[in-house]
Amino acid sequence: MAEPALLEAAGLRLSLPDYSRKPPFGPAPPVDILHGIDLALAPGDTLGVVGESGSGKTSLGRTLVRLYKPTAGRLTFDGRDIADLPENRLRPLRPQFQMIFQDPQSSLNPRRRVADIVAQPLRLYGRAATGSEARRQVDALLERVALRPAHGDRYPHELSGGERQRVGIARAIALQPRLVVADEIVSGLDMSSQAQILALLHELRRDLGLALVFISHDLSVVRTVCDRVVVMLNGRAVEQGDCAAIFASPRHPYTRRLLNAIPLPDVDPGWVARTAENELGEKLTMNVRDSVALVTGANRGVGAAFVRALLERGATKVYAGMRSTDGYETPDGRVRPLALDVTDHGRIAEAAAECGDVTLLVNNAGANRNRPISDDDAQRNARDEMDVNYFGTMEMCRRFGPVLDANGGGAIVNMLSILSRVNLPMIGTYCASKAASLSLTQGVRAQLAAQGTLVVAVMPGAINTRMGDMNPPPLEEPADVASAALDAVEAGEEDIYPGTVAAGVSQGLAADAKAVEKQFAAYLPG
Amino acid sequence: MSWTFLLRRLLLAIPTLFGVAVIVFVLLRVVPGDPIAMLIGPGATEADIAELRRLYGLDESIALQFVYYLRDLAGGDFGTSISMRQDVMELVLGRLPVTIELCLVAMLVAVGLGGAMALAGAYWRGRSGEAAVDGAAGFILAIPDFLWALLFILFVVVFALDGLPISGRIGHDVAFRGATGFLLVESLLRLRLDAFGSVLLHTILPALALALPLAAIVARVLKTSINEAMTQDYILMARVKGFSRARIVGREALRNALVPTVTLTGVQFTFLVGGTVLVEKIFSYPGIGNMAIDAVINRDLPLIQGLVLTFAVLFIAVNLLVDVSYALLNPRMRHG
Amino acid sequence: MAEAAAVTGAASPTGGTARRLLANPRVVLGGAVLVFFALAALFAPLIAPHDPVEQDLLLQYVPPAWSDKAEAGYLFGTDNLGRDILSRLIYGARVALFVAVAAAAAAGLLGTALGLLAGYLGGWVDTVISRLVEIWMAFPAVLLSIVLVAVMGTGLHSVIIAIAVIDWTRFCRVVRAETMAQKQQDYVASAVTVGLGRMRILWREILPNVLPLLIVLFTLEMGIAVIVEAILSYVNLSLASDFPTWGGMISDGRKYVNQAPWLMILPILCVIALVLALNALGDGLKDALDPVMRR
Amino acid sequence: MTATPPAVGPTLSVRDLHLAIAGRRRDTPILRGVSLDIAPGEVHGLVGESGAGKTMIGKAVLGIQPSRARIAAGSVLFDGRDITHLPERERRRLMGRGMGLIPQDPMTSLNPAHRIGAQIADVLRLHLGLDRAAAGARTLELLNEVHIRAPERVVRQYPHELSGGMRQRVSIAIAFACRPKLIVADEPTTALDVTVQRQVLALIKRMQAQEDASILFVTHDLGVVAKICDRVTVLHGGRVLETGATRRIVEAPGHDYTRALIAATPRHDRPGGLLRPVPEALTARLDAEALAYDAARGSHG
Repeated sequence: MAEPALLEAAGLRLSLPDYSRKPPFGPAPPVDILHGIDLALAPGDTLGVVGESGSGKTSLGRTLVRLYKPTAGRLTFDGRDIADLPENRLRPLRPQFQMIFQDPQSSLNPRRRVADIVAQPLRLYGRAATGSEARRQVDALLERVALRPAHGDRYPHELSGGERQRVGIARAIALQPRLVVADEIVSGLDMSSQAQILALLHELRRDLGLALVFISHDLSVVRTVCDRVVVMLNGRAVEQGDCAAIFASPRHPYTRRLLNAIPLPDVDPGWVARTAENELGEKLTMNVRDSVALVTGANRGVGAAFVRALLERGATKVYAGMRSTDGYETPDGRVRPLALDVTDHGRIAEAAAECGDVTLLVNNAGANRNRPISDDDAQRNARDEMDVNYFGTMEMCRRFGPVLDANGGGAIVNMLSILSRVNLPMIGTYCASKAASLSLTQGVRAQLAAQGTLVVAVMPGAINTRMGDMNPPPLEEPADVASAALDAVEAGEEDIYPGTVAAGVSQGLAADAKAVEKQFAAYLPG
Repeated sequence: MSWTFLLRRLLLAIPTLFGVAVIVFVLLRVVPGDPIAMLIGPGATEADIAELRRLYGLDESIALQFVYYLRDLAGGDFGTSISMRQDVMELVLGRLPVTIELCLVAMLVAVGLGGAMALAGAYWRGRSGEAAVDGAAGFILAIPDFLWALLFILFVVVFALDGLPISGRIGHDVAFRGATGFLLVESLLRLRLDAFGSVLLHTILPALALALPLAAIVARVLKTSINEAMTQDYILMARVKGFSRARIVGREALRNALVPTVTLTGVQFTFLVGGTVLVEKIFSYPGIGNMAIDAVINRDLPLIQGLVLTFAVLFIAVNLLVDVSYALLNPRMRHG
Repeated sequence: MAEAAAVTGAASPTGGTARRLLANPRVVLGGAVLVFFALAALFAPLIAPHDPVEQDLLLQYVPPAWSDKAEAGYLFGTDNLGRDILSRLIYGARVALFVAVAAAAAAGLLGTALGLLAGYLGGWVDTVISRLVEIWMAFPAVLLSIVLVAVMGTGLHSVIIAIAVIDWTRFCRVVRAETMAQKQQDYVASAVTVGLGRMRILWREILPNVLPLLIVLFTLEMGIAVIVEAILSYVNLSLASDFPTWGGMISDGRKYVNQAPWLMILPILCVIALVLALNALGDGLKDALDPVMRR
Repeated sequence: MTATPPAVGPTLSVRDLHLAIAGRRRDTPILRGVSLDIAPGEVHGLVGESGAGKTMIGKAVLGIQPSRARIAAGSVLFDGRDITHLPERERRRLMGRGMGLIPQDPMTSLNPAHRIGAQIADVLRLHLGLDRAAAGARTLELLNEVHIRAPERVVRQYPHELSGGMRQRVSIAIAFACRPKLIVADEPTTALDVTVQRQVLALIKRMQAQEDASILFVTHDLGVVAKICDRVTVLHGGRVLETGATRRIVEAPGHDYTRALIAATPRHDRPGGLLRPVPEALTARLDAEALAYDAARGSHG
């Protein structure tokens, strides 16, 4: 970004007390609302924040103007960290960032006349010395938002919805702020008033050079207003960037699903019918917070990353499965080390009995002998790989399916690889075992869906671990893969391809499968 | 309903009880400056006063007195009544069934009367019938229970209704001494219909006086709740489903209207119990309310203390019951 | 509010409200009865035909004017000591209204202050105040007031203190709930973003929105205070017994109900009329003031 | 899509319907001579902004208009039968098997005090005369049809335990339970998130096709109309501005207002800044026309 950012958030987190779970004595436990949001906004820029209900977009907006105090992370306005500023030191800065609220009915004090409401900030900051001076400025502001001075003598309940929202805008711009956060400001309005308010916003931005954070559930509205966009899901920013680019080619499956779901006013009789069969049913989703997870192969690599990600997202307990628990250092009191070799089917049955409270199963354990089919030991290598990757995963699903069902449904994450869909020369047996597990995953999914259990297939490219480091870059970070997999669990995505390589391959396969195969055939590791 | 919820309510009652005990202590021992001044009759000598002081532990420091007080309460020892020279606990327990029976009869009357008024008002919604019910409820509510009691007595005297007793709990000519204080229940169980009739006759007027204000509240809240429920979308859905009007009011609306009604009725029931203090006095009805007024007039400190605490326990118990029934009625509370 | 008026110019901010109040029959009727009693109380020495404590043992139990045994000059008759009942009722109105206003104001101030703080600040302040309210609600109000006055000694001030000490919870609970509801409204969030301080938000933004509710509560509490005062004087704890109070008159009437039923019925009617008027006024105010808040 | 002239008469026919809300001084007109026909198996969209009277038409068709609303003139014909002033008892018989409703807000339209299973089974027992067991079995079938997973669990749950999308599925199951000929869908997806909206639209369309029901689809969203409706009626101020096949209305609108509405609708596939608000002169003209209509009616009415 060429210009220095006006507003910048890094790793912004927010927790609010959850009164529904308040114990008889003591404070209510906190519930995580935002999980580390990063964003930046240049002066005069417009950032759209989109997401569905419960995505945390409104909480984000309120945190940006410091109505909420972030629990962690940095929030700088004009180069100054305001995340932890106490209210009295924040007050001198407040005129510079203002907010327009969703419901003007509630955001305008019903006991005050419009002119008082607009004049209040002016008087508070001494921008208007006398009553008549204030009134003059108020009239100018009202005119600015296309209201008449006569509107100033009315009470909010005497105005229409569109007029009330104009008053909200007039109050927000009264102090000539540099940043305005607009939270769903057109969601309650008719199409015609919505278009008027949006046109007004456009004008104001052009004339006053405002930076704008525009929060909305409506991607179409965001498209008409914003330069840049952040897509939120369960308190995370799953995708952000240039509005035109993201809307033209969304990368995150959730963004794609959001865009696909919007009915554009073009006649298309097949649109409804094209809704994917698996979309017809209520999407199975699961909140990682408060879940009890079991991760296999948890002592290193992606498995260890899963354990960390689960803890970070508020899992109450994580069983860390590994061949041998010797020398394993528990990273957190919530982690229970568990000796579990997925090739030992007797042990799996025992573990299913021991861990009766599991609601989220991550089948991460995998084996890769990294040998070509022509190898002398090919038979044995292939068996080893099948034992772990296929039979191990199958037995885990078989034994833990009933456990999840007994706990009212949950999720199973099967760590596969993009290689379950394409073959790489020289490691053919591995690819075959992964392809088999993908088939298995789809079979398990069909069966467990009826019990309310979501089954996710994670198909990343090569990962930066000891197992994958012989692969050429780009390598995916284990933490990113684990995070993407848990995102999928929370969003109810069934097949995901984390990372640029995997995403590209999966898109390529959909477009021209032969071309991808040829490309891979020409590709030799090492 | 979740057990943790019940447990939570029970646990919360403990600090409340403790708070009540503290306030009673402050009220009766600290505020008056010298509680003995309240106790002494005319013509007491210095020696008498000193003796009393020692007897009630008032020669100790306030802090120590408080500790003794709590210790005694925890052991169920409320002390000895000064005017009756009898154990306070025994006295109170002897009279408690009388008040409980009276309150329950009053409650039944109130719910029956109020419910009928509410249903009538809801049935005649928007017509003059509803206005009549509203007016009646407003009028009844403006007259407190003790004035109702006095009005009833006036009525009986002026119209010489000698059949309606206005004093006592059972006729002097009826030879019936219950083994328990629950005369109504006991006489019925032992098939002493003459005694049952006499007690019921004596109970009618005080119970009605206590019941009327509560009945008005039940009528108001239930009617408002039914009307409120009738404007909800699910009632519209019920109409679209083709349900009859009786079924819509009875099955769809009433069930939802009961939740707020039970909550409010429960809270108001505590006021009914509190009302026994005067109403029992006016009808010379031998319950703990009557006893309380006499205790105040006689400056019987231990008895006052015991009675206030008894009432407090009753109130807390009623509130607990209300919470439980609320949880049972509201599906939102029953699950999760 | 001076600066508000300066900005908005002329038009009285209460103009619409006043019109709505006058259009409400319950407000008008209740208000009229209240004014009637208030005038009687205020000008008692001018209106009362006799000295309310003057006894005339030759004129005991004179029945009211509509009876054929009535005496001229004693509209409502006389009591067991030959005192003029009308005069005693007029002076009784003084006590009733004075206690009603003073006690309701005291209870209202205490309860509102605590309710505002609990509702707005939340946290431990709320926990402590809510606990206190819950403990208070565990006491039987009537008995507690009787005990309180017995402990403090009879007299008007004891009566007023007793009512305030007992009934502040009514205000506190309602004001707390309303404050919490108002605090959720976005106009409070908006005041924060503008940079208003906490106490200023509570005082200037939230309180005006709670005020209509307070007025209603105050009216209803006056009715309750009238009743409690009657109860206390009924059990002879309010004022010296020869001073006229409605409750004391009811108490006397109860003793002689067989000889002279009117002794009891007249003060009872006064209590009922005043309480009905206050309740009607309160309910009417609730309806009349509500639309401004909600719509 | 292109409707061949129906061999049978329309399922629903609204003829010159006038409806007004009775006020203290005078009546406020809500519908000013609305006429529309819905053929068997047709999904008919009713679009307009708030105050256009679109919801009131749906309510008047179902006979659940508020008690202060008075049908001043005109008629509603269902299957050729005049049901405008049907007595209560006969209307109840018509409900369920004749007509159903998919409500706007699934949060408030299911009774919070009853289990999901009972709310569906009650309708089946009332209108189809099924016994308890048969109604229970059919309830499970219906829940399956609306793609609710684990219906055995859902029938025992209360509305507050379900998500918004699930509740709307239950409402759809109730609406289609007795295989009615006509469904009034009153903004059925407005309260839902956009991804859930698509699922619910697909479900409504699928159920409609399966049962060959007609739908009166009330909405403010032109996008939804374009995707699901066969024909559309555009409403403003309680008057029909135009009616026609969806493609004709969306691609070649005949009325200025329709054109303005389309221009004011934001779309995510086009760059920003291109919205044109509905011109105030146009809305003013439409309001004046409505008033003139009232005056003309009043003078000879």
